[in-house]
Amino acid sequence: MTKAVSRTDPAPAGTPALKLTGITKTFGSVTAVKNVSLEIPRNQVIGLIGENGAGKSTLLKILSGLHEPDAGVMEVHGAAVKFRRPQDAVAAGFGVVHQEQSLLTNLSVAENIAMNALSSKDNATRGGWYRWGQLNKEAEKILAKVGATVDPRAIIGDLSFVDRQMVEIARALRVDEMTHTAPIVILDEPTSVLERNETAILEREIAELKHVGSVIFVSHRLDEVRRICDRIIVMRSGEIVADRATEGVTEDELFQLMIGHAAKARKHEVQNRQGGEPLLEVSGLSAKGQFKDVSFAVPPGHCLAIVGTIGSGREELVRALFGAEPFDAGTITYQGSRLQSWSAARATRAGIGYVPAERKTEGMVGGFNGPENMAIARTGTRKLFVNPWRERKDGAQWFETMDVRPRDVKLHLSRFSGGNQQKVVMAKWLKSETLKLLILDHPLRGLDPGAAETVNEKIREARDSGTAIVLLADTLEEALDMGDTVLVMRDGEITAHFDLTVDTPTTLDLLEKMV
Amino acid sequence: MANPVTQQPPGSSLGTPSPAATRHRRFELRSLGEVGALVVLIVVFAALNPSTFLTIDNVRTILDQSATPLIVGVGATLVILMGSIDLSVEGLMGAGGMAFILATENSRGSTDLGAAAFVIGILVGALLGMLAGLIHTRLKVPTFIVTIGFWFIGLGIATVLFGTDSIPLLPDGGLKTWPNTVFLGLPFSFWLAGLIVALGWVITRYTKLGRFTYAIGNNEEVARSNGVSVSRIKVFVFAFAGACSGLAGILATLRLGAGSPTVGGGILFVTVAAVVIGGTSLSGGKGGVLRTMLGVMILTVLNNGLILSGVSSSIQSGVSGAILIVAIIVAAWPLRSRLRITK
Amino acid sequence: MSDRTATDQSARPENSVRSVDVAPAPAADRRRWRVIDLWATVGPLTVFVILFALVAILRPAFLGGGGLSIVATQCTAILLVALGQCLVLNVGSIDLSNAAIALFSAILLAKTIGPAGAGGLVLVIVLGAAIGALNGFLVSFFQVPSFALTLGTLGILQTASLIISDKTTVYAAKSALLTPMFGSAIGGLVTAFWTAVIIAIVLWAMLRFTTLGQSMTAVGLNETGALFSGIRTRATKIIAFMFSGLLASIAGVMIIAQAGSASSTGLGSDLLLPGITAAIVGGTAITGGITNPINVVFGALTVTLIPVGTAAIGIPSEAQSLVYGLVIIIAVALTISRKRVGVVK
Amino acid sequence: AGGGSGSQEAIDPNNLVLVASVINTTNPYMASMIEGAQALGKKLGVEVQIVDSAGSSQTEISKIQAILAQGKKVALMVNTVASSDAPTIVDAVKQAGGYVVVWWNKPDNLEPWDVGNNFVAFQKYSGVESGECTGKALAESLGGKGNVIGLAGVEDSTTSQTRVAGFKEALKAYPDIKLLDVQSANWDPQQGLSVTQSLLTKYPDQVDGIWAADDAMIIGATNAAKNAGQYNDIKFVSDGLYPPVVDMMKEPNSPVVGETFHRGFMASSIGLYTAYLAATGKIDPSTLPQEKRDSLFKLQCVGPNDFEQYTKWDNDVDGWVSQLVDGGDPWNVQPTPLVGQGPEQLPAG
Ligand SMILES: Nc1ncnc2c1ncn2[C@@H]1O[C@H](COP(=O)(O)OP(=O)(O)OP(=O)(O)O)[C@@H](O)[C@H]1O
Ligand SMILES: Nc1ncnc2c1ncn2[C@@H]1O[C@H](COP(=O)(O)OP(=O)(O)OP(=O)(O)O)[C@@H](O)[C@H]1O
Ligand SMILES: [Mg+2]
Ligand SMILES: [Mg+2]
Repeated sequence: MTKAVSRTDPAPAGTPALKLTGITKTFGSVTAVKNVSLEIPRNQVIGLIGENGAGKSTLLKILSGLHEPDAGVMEVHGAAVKFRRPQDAVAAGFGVVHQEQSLLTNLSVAENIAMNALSSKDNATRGGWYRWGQLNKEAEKILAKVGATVDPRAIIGDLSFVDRQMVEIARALRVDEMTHTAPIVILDEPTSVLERNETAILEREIAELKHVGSVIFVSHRLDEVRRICDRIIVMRSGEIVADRATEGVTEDELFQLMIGHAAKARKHEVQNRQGGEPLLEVSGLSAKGQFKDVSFAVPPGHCLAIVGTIGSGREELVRALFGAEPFDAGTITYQGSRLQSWSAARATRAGIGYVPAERKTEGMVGGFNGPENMAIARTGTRKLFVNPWRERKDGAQWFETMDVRPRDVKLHLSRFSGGNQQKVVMAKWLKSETLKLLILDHPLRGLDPGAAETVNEKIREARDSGTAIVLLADTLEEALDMGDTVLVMRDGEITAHFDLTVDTPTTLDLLEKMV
Repeated sequence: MANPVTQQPPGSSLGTPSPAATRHRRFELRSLGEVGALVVLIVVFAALNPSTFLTIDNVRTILDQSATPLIVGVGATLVILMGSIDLSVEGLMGAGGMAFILATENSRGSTDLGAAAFVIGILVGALLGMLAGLIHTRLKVPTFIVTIGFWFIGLGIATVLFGTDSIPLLPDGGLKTWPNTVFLGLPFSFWLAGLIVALGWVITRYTKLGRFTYAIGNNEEVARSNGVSVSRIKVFVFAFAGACSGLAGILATLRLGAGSPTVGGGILFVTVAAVVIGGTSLSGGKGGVLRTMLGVMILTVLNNGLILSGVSSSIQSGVSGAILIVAIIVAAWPLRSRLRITK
Repeated sequence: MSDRTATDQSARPENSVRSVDVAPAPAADRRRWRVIDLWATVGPLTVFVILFALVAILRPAFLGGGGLSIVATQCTAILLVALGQCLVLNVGSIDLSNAAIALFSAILLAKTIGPAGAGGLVLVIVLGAAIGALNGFLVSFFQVPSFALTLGTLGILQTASLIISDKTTVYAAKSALLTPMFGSAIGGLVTAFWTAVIIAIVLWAMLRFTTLGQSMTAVGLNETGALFSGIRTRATKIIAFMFSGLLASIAGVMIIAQAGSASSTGLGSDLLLPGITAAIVGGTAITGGITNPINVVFGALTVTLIPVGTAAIGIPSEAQSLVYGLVIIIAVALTISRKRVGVVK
Repeated sequence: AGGGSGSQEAIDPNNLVLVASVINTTNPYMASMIEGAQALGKKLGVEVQIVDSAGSSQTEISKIQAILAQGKKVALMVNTVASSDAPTIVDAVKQAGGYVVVWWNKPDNLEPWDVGNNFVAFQKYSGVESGECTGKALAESLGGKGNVIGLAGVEDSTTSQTRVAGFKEALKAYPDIKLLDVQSANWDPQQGLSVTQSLLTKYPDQVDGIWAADDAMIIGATNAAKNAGQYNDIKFVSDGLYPPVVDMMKEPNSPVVGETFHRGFMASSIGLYTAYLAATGKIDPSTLPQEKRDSLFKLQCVGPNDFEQYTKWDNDVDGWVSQLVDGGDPWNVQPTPLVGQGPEQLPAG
């Protein structure tokens, strides 16, 4: 509160921190945000939810000066504003964490934190001169606030993904140092890449912020939203379809509002397929500084879920399985034969599919349209020729099955919203009859519950039709929900192995093995 | 792509940082590989030509010969740091050099504006560079092509200025002797180059312009979403590079004592090779002017050494080429990783 | 699954979905995109036609005097080099050495075609492909930037050419194998040119209808993405470079067919920049992933036409390089693919 | 030889265009060639077009073809970028029914009389003679004793090669003259500067004389010597007697001790005029003696005492050209009459 008092602010009490009227934004054939009006009072945390492609990110990009709206009026603390450049938004007191990380990996933490503030009145880089000492000091202060233990001199490229996310957040919170108005902090799916313990820190920080300004918080994890937010706004098809106080809305209601139908109760049936000749057998697998002495077996039609905090080495492990990263000891046996000189290409031809967590950079070719993206993953026999017309037909089919929106097979994949991109990435593997093993690294990251349901549906179908699954789940619940077996990893080693047909661990059991 | 995406080295996409990333932060002169290469060359040539290579005179010769590529190299480095490329240097040197000599006292007696002539030469370069930058940013034409275009435009301007009269010559003494006049043991030409390198270093290390240059090279869209006015920076940098070329043109003209549109002949190969050998990445965002200085030194020493060792001039391009290849392979070896992308 | 879609639609009326997602685009906007698409395909042709018409109007005799056939003859070598370049650019790399390969091949062929005849031809082409493949191998396995690596190869090949030519002009024995190339013409344009055009069409089909071609484009658009889709990215790049070397050596053959001799400063000693420029004027994106070999044909024709045109019109020789520079920039500004907005480097 | 083959009806001058094709427009030698062509055009009252090859055979050939395509009949003088261009160009001109005189480079086995009347003649100054005369001058000025270095032109340039050969031949007569090094400076003043700079440090205080295949390079060399403060301790010789070199020679006891005199404007106007005569039917190439179709012209050895007398030509190009035209005989004009028949032979050994 103390901070709040110290602020001099022109607007009479009661004027909303932010007031939008009739905001509209169209991209080519898509109206991403349609005539949105809303008021956000001071000192409130707003939850913004909606299915993939609902227009959340676009709306937030308008608020942060990345897009100019086609129509509509923005008022900040009672004064009408127009943002032409991100700096304008910063100057007006907006701090943003974008859905995709927007850090410059070759610059230092401190520089990145200072970055989009450079144009505003700010000492460390006044007159275009860098005063490094001061720059680093300021960064230190801010990082401390978020409880991040990152060296401000460190180069972003050297940091772990979580640390980077923390820097992003720290940078967003920076506005309340800089501007003299109450800040409005925008967080677009900041938690989708965080594990529990990191999320906790963020929640505390948001609570802090509430005292000085307002927060807009986007997430697909409804429990989280209800925990953190005072008020929840639901978007659908670019419009606001609901605006509720958190008290007295249940997750199911929210789900209903977002997707337009009730969530199907998912009964969790675990089959025991432990019999059967294992499809994949890993023994004593080790890679220096990443994971060591990992052993397990996956029979066909079986789902193995691996949980662990970031840095537990599970990502590296599955990448090694796919031949994308090297391992220096141990053996992988696939379909009874031991793998030599393994590579992603060989793996693919042998019927292994991999859905990376880094969707935009690794999972897809943004410059290709949906069908082309599906076509380039060629499991099984090697073809010599492609038939574009055929590709497009099959593609359209899968757009239907996966409910990809928009159903535009010509549109570059980069133009779709994250959730819909993910559906295409899944389809590219699921389409193949010869798929034997599917490795999923955070397959639901950034997906709305509806889309998540579709994807999980598909994963189950694949599993039931005999495809083995290795799953790195987003949440422990998900792991327990999907897995037949759950492995827990910590610091590159397996710390627990639960066969869900016999034992029924709680998320807490898993958690304690993780940290 | 619609939304800014952080292109992280895929190796480090999650969790542990990739070795690549950690290596890249090694700053400027701490690039021992290049220093080593230079030392080796010096030792080898000193051994081959004990009586001539390490003499004061030859050292001065090497420094004097390195001056022009150094000056051009500073501009080129900034451009390449943005992930762009500048192929116009030879043309701009020609234009700047001709403009200079025609504006100063010369055998054609065109005019004599004294010191203003220097300003004119540099301005011509800067102006052409700025135009290139504007065309690139406004019309979205790749720098590769824009600068090829300005190579010919610069050459064209120089040729038109040159006309069909006799060669413009500088009078003996005075200006002409300046580059080789020794000051504190080193030729002025090198002091000038050193000054420009220092300027370049300060810019890249301590100014918004410089830091934003790195930002743009790392990821233009992210830079933009971070509030970097990409187009403005680009135009500035190209203008600066143009000015460097102009100045280099002047220096080359002074050393030659005569005006010639092709005064920059062959400089492009040297500078680009030098920037790369120095370890500045052509994809942008990594490297720096001090590295380029190393690269220039390696190539100049190599060239001078080969001549002293009596190597036929016809195989010198071959040797430089081989060295270039070895240099980049050695530099890339420790960074090897299946997931590392190089264009 | 089917029932899921069912509930979906029952819950959310058809139009509400469509209205966001696949809403019929505003007519104007649709037209805009169609225009951009159209231009991407006919731009290079149009630009060439306009420039050619310009020259013909200012100097009508140019048409009568077979201006087009001159341009076609002179652009053959450039076109072949440019086709190789556009493949390499398409995988996101660049090959600065292919022009040098062309000249090297020419000199080698001049020396060998007398004694070895067709054997010499084969040798030269195989060697060219091999050098290209070596470039590709070094680029993809040592992970060095192609720009720098091929700059090095360029230097080495220049020296190699000087040495095997013994620093003089090498004259090729007359060979029945080559004379038809420039000796005969179809529709007024030399056979050599048509040969190159056919190669262009084949390459176009390769990119569009083979998995190899699709993989190349994927690599050019996003190499990591391609890798994780199981594409053999390294092999793909090597093949692209190999093509570049192969086409370059064919260009070398054409040089001998045209001039009957070669020297390291003679015909073909300056194909590099014209080659790259032709590829880009032909709509190839220097950032990779976008190219159309058939349009590169018009790119090459344009690049050749400019100096010829300036001479034909009679622009003073001092001003010609100035004009060349300007026109090249304008041509590219007109033909560059505006399809994928975003970063231009 | 298939002499009379070419079509031999006279072309009306109004339907004729004189074309001079040069390697570039910036090299003083080339600039002078352009000057001569224009002077001739003025004198004859015929349109002149200049082709700038910009150092590229590709550009050279296509531009020439473009001009042939303009419709008018062409009388062409071409200083080929590389000798290998000659056959292609000659063919093109023959096809178009024009007339061509090639200067400086052609394959030895490509002879005008084999081609026919359209290939009127090949003309050049003897490179060997040039090298011998400047080599001798250098050796003499050093009293037959000392160390010298040489700067060659483009590596695969026959002109450069013949001049170097002549230079070495001349030195044979002076056993005490040591040729330390010959490096290529590509006809380029800039490279002339840096190569000399390096050689002077390679042989500290040992170089007594510098020979260059062309004045463009000696301009660089002299400046390198000045920068190294050795200008007055070294003797210089070179080919071309460019105006800047004349100025150097004007200096009291100038270190520039030997030159050859031949002029671009003389070469180009002689060449063009020859082609013009054939085109307008004033001469019938097939009836000319072979030495008039593959010709070596006289170049003058120039020393410190007599160079002044050659400068007069530069101040009066038009005068010289009208003297050429009035004389009506391109093979007999002072100071460069016809002296021999090509192809030029390299000295044995
Ligand atoms: N730059 C763009 N060009 C074209 N269409 C776009 C662009 N950005 C977003 N869209 C479209 O606008 C709609 C809204 O996208 P947006 O990213 O705002 O959705 P979202 O609510 O953030 O989805 P998610 O939950 O997956 O992040 C989508 O249909 C998307 O395809
Ligand atoms: N690139 C050039 N720049 C300036 N002058 C040149 C150039 N090339 C030749 N010259 C001048 O033209 C004359 C002869 O031309 P040149 O020596 O280039 O033909 P060439 O190289 O012998 O042909 P080839 O390569 O077939 O042997 C010489 O006097 C030389 O000074
Ligand atoms: Mg979003
Ligand atoms: Mg999204």
